[in-house]
Amino acid sequence: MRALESILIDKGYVDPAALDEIIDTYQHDVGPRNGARVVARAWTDPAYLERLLADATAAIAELGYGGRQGEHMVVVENTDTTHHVVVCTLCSCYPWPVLGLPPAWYKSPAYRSRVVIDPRGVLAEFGTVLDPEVEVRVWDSTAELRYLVIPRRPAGTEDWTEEQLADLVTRNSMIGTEVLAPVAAPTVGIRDHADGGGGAS
Amino acid sequence: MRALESILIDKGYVDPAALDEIIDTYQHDVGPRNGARVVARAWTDPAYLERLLADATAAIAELGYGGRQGEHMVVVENTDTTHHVVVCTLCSCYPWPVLGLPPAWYKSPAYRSRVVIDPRGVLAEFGTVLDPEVEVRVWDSTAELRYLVIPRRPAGTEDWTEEQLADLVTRNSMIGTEVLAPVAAPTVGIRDHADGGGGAS
Amino acid sequence: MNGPQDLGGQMGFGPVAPEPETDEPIFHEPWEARALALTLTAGALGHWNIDVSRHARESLPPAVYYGSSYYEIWTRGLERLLVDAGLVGDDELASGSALHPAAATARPPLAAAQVRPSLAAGSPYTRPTSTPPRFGAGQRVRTINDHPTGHTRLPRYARGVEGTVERVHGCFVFPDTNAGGDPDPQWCYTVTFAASDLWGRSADPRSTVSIDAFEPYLVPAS
Amino acid sequence: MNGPQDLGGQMGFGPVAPEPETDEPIFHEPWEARALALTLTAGALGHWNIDVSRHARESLPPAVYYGSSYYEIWTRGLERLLVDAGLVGDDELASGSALHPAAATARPPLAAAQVRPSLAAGSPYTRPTSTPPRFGAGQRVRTINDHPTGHTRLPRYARGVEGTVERVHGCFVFPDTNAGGDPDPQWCYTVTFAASDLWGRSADPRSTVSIDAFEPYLVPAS
Repeated sequence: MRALESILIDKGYVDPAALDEIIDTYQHDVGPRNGARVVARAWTDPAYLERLLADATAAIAELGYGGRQGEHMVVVENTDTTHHVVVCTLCSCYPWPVLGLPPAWYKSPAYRSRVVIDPRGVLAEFGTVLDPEVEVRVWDSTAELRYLVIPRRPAGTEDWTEEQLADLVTRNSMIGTEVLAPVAAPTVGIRDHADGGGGAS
Repeated sequence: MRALESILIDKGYVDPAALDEIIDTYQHDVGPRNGARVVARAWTDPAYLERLLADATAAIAELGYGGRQGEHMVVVENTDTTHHVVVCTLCSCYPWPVLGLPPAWYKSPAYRSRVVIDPRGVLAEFGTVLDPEVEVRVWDSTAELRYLVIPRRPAGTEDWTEEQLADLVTRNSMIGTEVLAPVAAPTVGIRDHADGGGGAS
Repeated sequence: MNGPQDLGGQMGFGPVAPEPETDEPIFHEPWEARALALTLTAGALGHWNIDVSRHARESLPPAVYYGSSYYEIWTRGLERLLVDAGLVGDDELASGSALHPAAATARPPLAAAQVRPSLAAGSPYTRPTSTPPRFGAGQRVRTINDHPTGHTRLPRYARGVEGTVERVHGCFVFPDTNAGGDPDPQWCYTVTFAASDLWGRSADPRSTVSIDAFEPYLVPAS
Repeated sequence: MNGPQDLGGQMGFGPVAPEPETDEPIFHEPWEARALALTLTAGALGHWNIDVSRHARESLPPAVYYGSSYYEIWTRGLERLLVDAGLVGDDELASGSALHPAAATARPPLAAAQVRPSLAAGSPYTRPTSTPPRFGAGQRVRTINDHPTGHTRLPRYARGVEGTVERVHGCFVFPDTNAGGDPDPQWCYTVTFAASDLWGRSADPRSTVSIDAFEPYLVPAS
């Protein structure tokens, strides 16, 4: 790698400062926090969710995200009867502007080969066990469309702000390998007792 | 390999003399000369050919060949309109009693993957170019049947003995990756001249 | 091509074993960051498109593809692309240093100041067309069962299968020809298959798989 | 399983490059002869059948399978079989020497004097049956499109395809169950496919491919 880099720099094909700028972009600026903000907006603004489902690329651009590997976005929304999960069996297509660079497992032959034929088995390896009645929909990114999953909003977040919600959204929940856990209600001393603390600690 | 062998011998699972006996068998006794004798008999004895096509295992046993990896034989006969070629895409099934152990190319992913989808392209890599009108029939040994191809008897061998014919039959012609070339008629001084030796030597 | 990249439904790769999301670094080794950045900057020279580069990777021998990490695959693919474009010589790769004068490049090297604007702009793959789409949402279609030796984006598991058009996305560059330099734009559709139509009795009983399929991959269901 | 062994129609392995027949040695290295002989003698101990041993080989990780020569695959498969049978320990393989007492074997070790008679006898795979074959020569059939995770002998390229029964061979041990120790004999048929039904437009126009298919792989053509 170092040898290839020095060949390309020595021949003047590549500006080393451009390399650093690319790395800095994906190390620090473009990552799953972008997608989390899209999800939090969708959870709190029904009109935004509607625009997102109708034209995801434009709706995501409203929040300032777009560009390379996110030129043509599709958003799919989890419900209590349908769970979506995204893969690229043929390479590693992934929505960079909203999720950053893909994790290693997303590019692994194990994930790429199995999630289309045994989605529930793969999800279980992420600790995600779905109700057998829930339909699993797998999206194989075989063209230039890139997929973002809107996970289900966790119970217990009814009065949370958009910013608080965004902090809750994980990368894996936007790929579809994870569901977000319910948020515990703020604990109150008296209610703890009222619930009966028999087996506590 | 040496380590595995010594473990198995030290534990008494394997008799070293049995190893040598197996190797000796396939180095010296069981090989494509057996199949060549089957082919030569089929060329010279129409009743034998008929028995071979009807029950290859029994007909081959008439010549004393049979056993491991040849328990269930099928013989297919090349004609001027049909050419047969044999493969095992899933492993390396091969008729040991008549052809011995398979050559390296027969077990290679290149051969196993391509001969079923591009048989003429593979045959060309053996120098075998068939008339485009000839039908190519590929036999993928997916069960316990083992296949032997009867190549076409070369022109010019009309008065050859069975023994002479057997010497002519190549292993590859019995797998189907080769066709046997016509045999040059014995040269006679006068005919050489009569043919017109203009460009000779 | 039915190459090592066509992984859908293949077996033997073991469990997924994801790293915990909060612990996983963006790059596992410093060289991976360089591999990514080199691939993007070299691509910006304009000598190949996304399908040419995908085909370079999938054309690696299966033993190499499966024996390499993902950024190793990218690096080996990049080396192939650079040599094929005449920008780098095999002798330079072998020696590890520049031995020949630079070739003329189709576009100038990417400057650092252009990086963020260029990443933010992306490069849309849609193209204008005057032909209407042949299929519409809700229509039953069957995928073709071809096995081209060149680049294609119809995975092997989804060939010769009936499904339903779910969405018409627009007209996009066609990977099969674009890998040879001809964008030949085609309509692109999301097609959804019942898992049981893809996998038979092995199928998850309540699941579907959707692919994005180009119009030449589809015929009306019979 | 859709493992690395299922090579029909896969691409990327390059040309065949056969060695000239008259020059090719029976074993390219002395250790290959030992690998063959060890596989046969260890098999004679009676702890596994042909389908168990095939499944051990095809279960090797694809990077290992494609990165190994054929006798290397046999050797790695044999190691797995020996460990699974409790005849050899992983620690013995790691250390390269026997560390534990021998286990009782199902059959006694093969004696040198038995080798030639045993090879000449072979072990037929046909079994008696009282059920008649479901299909007959000339009948049109369709192969099922299942994708079992265990052993099977219906290659992926020949699934979900219509063909013609060419020959009824008899009733044989069924690999899919035999790999788990249950021979469950089934009728076996040669089924012939037009190349165009297997490969579409990629097909050789005048060619067929025949497989030997067990009855559970087949349904009547619709």
